[in-house]
Amino acid sequence: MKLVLSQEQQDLRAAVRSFLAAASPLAQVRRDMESPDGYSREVYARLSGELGLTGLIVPEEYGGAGAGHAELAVVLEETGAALLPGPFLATTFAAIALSRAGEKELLPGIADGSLVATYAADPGHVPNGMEAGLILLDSGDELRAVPAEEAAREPLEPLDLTRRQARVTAPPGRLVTDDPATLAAIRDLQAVALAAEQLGVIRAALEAIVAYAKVRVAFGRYIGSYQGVKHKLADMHGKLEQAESIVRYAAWAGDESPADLPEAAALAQAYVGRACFEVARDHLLLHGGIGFTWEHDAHLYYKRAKADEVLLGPPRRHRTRLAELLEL
Amino acid sequence: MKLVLSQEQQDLRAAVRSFLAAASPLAQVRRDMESPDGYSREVYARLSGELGLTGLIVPEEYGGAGAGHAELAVVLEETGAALLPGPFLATTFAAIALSRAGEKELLPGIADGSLVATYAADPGHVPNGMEAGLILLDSGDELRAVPAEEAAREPLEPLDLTRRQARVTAPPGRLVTDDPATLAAIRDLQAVALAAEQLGVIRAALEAIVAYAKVRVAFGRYIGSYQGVKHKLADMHGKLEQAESIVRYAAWAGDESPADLPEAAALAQAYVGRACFEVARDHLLLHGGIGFTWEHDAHLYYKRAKADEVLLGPPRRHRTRLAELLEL
Amino acid sequence: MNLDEYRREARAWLAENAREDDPKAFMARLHDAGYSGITWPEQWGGQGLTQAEERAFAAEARHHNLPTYVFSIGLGMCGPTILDRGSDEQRARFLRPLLRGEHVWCQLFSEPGAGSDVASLQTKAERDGDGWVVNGQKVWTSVAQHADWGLLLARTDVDVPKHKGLTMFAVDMHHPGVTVKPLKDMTGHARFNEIFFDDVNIPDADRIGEVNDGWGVAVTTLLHERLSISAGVGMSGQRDNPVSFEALRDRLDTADPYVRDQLVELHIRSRALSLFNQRLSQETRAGVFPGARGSAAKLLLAELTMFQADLATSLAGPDAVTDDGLSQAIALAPALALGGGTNEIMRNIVGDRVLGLPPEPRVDKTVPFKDLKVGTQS
Amino acid sequence: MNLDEYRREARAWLAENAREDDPKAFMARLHDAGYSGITWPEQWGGQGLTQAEERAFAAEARHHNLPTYVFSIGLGMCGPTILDRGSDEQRARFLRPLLRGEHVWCQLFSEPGAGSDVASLQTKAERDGDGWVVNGQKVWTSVAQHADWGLLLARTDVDVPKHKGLTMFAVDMHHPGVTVKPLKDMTGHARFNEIFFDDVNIPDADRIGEVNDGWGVAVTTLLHERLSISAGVGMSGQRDNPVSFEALRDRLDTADPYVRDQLVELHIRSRALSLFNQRLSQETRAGVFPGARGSAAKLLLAELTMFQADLATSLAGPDAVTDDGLSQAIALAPALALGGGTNEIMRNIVGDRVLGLPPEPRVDKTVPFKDLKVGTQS
Repeated sequence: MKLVLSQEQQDLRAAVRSFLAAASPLAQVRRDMESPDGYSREVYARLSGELGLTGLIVPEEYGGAGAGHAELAVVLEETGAALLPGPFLATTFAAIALSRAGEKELLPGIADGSLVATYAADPGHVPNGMEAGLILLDSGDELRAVPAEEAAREPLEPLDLTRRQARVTAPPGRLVTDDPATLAAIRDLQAVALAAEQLGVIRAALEAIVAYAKVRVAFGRYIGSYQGVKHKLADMHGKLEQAESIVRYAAWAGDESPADLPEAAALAQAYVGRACFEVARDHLLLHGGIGFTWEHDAHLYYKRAKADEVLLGPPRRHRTRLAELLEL
Repeated sequence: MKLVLSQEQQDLRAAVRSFLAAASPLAQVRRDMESPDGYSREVYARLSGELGLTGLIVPEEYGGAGAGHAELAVVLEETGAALLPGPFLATTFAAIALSRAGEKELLPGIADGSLVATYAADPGHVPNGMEAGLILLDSGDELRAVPAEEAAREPLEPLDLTRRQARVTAPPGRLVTDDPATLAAIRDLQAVALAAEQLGVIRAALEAIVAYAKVRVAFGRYIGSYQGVKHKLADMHGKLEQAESIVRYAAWAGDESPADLPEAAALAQAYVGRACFEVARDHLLLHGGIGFTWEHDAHLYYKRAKADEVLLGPPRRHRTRLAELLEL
Repeated sequence: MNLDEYRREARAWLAENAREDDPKAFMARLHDAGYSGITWPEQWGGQGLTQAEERAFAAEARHHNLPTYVFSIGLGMCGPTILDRGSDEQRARFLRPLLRGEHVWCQLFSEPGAGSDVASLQTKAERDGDGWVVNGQKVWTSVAQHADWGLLLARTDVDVPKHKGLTMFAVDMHHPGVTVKPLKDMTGHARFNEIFFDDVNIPDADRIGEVNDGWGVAVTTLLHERLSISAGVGMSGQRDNPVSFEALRDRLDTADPYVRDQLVELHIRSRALSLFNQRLSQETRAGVFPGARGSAAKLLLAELTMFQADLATSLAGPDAVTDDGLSQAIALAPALALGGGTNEIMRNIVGDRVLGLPPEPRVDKTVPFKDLKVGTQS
Repeated sequence: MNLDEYRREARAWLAENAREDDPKAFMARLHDAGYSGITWPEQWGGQGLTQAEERAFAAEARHHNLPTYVFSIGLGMCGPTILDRGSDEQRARFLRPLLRGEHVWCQLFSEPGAGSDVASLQTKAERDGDGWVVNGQKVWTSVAQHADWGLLLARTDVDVPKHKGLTMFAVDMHHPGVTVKPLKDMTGHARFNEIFFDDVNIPDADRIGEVNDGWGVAVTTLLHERLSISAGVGMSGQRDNPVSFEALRDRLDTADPYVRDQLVELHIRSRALSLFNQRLSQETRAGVFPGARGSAAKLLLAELTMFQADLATSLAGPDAVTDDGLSQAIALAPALALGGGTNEIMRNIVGDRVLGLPPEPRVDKTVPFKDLKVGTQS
């Protein structure tokens, strides 16, 4: 089991982090999320092109980098921390599915960034459904691919403006896979990918409130010196440590240990999804009144955390899954 | 609905409180709980005789005071706060049952203190089963009375030394009631009575740790001045306020509003039982190391709270009951 | 008339009259009917009854959506402050118009650099002949865009410790130096405003209480604020709340035992707090003033509100973040924990004033304001 | 040898040797086999390996009930302190006998009046010719009844602030002035002792570190304590734990969805902490010393222990308070939250040293000890 990052993974993290800090700082995130597209096509193009991130886990033979889920987790932690708007996670969900299913026609387009895709586990809530050129429809028993122009799509009014959603009605489309084991693995790997993004949200939210607690004064003292604040932050740190440990474990299982993956994936969503909302909530509350304003960034983390928590269905679904896997 | 005490109820409270402070302070409690009987027969006799408390809710025609469950709650709050050892609650459970069932032969003995009784909802865990002269056996469908000398009784090793338990095997005995409505009301009223005792434990535990936080010094300051302690105590106070409100409501329902009683009783156990353990736990933890010693009283509250929480079955039982009553 | 009768009458009146939707006209009729200023002295336009009647009326009013929101700050905070700390001349001038809906009031305490620590505020009022001239900025001011008057706390002396250099004023919100700018909050709506004061003149007759005694006056206001929040005296409706127990029971699959148990938890917490509030109300009627225990109720309400919206959205799943009602509920949920004193401040108050715990050592009570660290500093 | 091989060898050795039940004899064999002092330098009797090997061995050892409990304080705290801060003469004299089980050590820091605030202790060591004479009382001393040596922190100067007047000693527990009295704890057992010092002489050669630098030495010890708790380096067995997930799954009715969900919650929390500890261990192997992050792990373990015993007893119902295993579990559950630094102290450490938050203003760092308020005062 591998729970610490290799030097290569640390380098990847540094590269993505510095790219996003320059190309998509929070001020840019706010502009992009309120723009007509809801994201920056330029940033997305550079992410695919310069950094090759949409093809990160796509096999090399289809134009990708053939990297593992541990690397993908590193990247998603950064896009999560940056609250990157747009279809990067949605396309990643599709890349996971197509790579697992060995679908070779569509993968090159995803890898080179020319094809924005999404994955519809619930056609009523399709992440970036309006932005996608390809929709993968997971009906439970089978996965089908539908070109977006063949589907009827209706934008929804999302809580989290950094990740828009659409309601989709689509024709049957072309079969990608109906192998139950493949479908199960796809969903588990998506759960791990989402947990990695949530880990990034936890880290960024905690960093933001820790930084504020060091400069904000109340009653003549920095607020971070009060145990009422300090002890909450310490508890949030404990959640971050545990969340990171679980994400590393689940990503490792995704790459190296298929037998552990189902439990690891359910654990990742059950723990990290909840921890993410709790940390984002407490980070907002500890900001005091300023955290309630639209102009402050706290609500962006808070809303992303809540939207992520329910992205793969009601959170109890992951707990039920765990109960089954533990043979309870 | 009546949620505040009348002057008469306040007088009753003051009388019981001052009696227990003199007759059964904590130092006495510790001696009694480790004595062969496990309690003071003298205190019990005075409680029945001088104060008439074992007959408090027994109808006047059977030698009791004919008071209501609101008064009973006031008394049990005090015996709970004092961690009074012995069969007072067990006898009260029996008094509730016999009064509701209109059983007239046994009530005078309970009222005058000559008959110590108990109520066995679970023959494997009968509170004060060794000390009782009469055992009421609740089989679910019917309630039967068995003289203790006819039953086989085996003492158990209880966590809470202030309330011993026995395992009882008894012959069928004499039928007291098999009316489902009466049986249901008996169990609800017992749940309310127990919640009143738990309220007393909450109050006493909170008072003990608040007092300590005002005199104990760490790092040159009283520990109660640290937000890490103060904020926990404030949360514990909130639980006390809510627990008291629920107990008053449930006792009122017991006296005045039979239609509200089932929900009120389940609510009382679901909320107050949990709050009691949480407050007793935090009161112990906030004492620091001294709270872990046998010689300190903190563990007595902690153990009583845990034993009370499971006295009427696993706590989830009350939640399940609430779900049914709320037609969920 | 006992409380049950009072409540029945109120119910009947509301059934008859709650449809009026012009706020000012409705307030006038409410006052004529005797339901405006229920606890206020008759001399100043009130009814001279107790908080028990007020709470009884509020409980009935919650079944309706009364158009009284713009008056809630005036009725809940500004009015009671003037009642407690104003001069008779001010009471005569301000209270009856407030009760009759002729004046909308807002409260001007918070500043960007002074949140929980209200007394560290920087807006200053300087002597100017017989009156005062005010410069500075306030924030978190609800209903300011409608307000005729504001209750303003300003710094009048920087050479004394922060609590000792503040003074309270009534400020005419129509003065040309007052600028009201809507403040968009995290729900996407502008429930609050920022207010800018640029050489705003206030006659000395509009000073509430003594010069440099503004903190004492403000404490009165804040106490009323917490009580009015915790008691739900604000009469806005609870109907159609998408995260209520009833709404969730209807919306969710209660065949799922997990969902059922979570709804039981919501019921338990809601009942616990509601019974606590009812007990506070009965105690008040019995002559026991709740005091700082109201802060415990406010804290519990803030926590319940957060818990409830979080629970509802978690149980509802993906719908929760695209359904307008649920989305608004989760976006609005932090408001109560941030407004009217944060949860941490409430815990301090309960610890200090209810439990009598030793205070935190304070550096800011002795240092002259001009030498004190305030706001955000690196 | 890589870690997996190391672990396999350890597993095989334990399978063969773990049945020995005389503690001293077992330690000698453990040392001969190279599993005592795994991370300690070879010069002083150790193996010169890393914490990764130590944790790997500990993980294997948890499958057995090794009779090493009496040595755990010496191995986890006293030995590492002498290694870090003792003289070479002291290292030579004390470390090898400790590793071979010839000496049992205990730790003598806590006092009745000095719990979380260890540095406010009052036991004094006064100069007496070439050596020292000690008077005072210690508490919470485990294995003292078996101890040959104690690591003693005592006050040597009351005229300086509290942290600056302490000195560390090795004290001979067989000295006639040392009285060990068992301290019954809330479980009804005597896991700890009170120790009374009555004119106990200590030669200056047994002083560890400089005079009045005892606090610096103690910080080293306490850091080792937290790491050894959080890492579970203590090798006592986890078998037969009546509140383990497996035991509860067997005991309870898992057809009840509520029970099932609560066991899932226990699994989630246990896995989260266990993976965190494994990550700390892997980082250590990779050269990243966990430092104060060990306090986060210790805090989480204390909370998990309390949660787990509470959950188990609540789910088991009435049985829980008459069943010996469950009763002991709930009675013992607070121990980890109280020993080795309370949860509040852990949160301070994480806040200050991991997150770099500003410290609490302190009054006790400058006042001479004799003028400082300590212990319990009214």
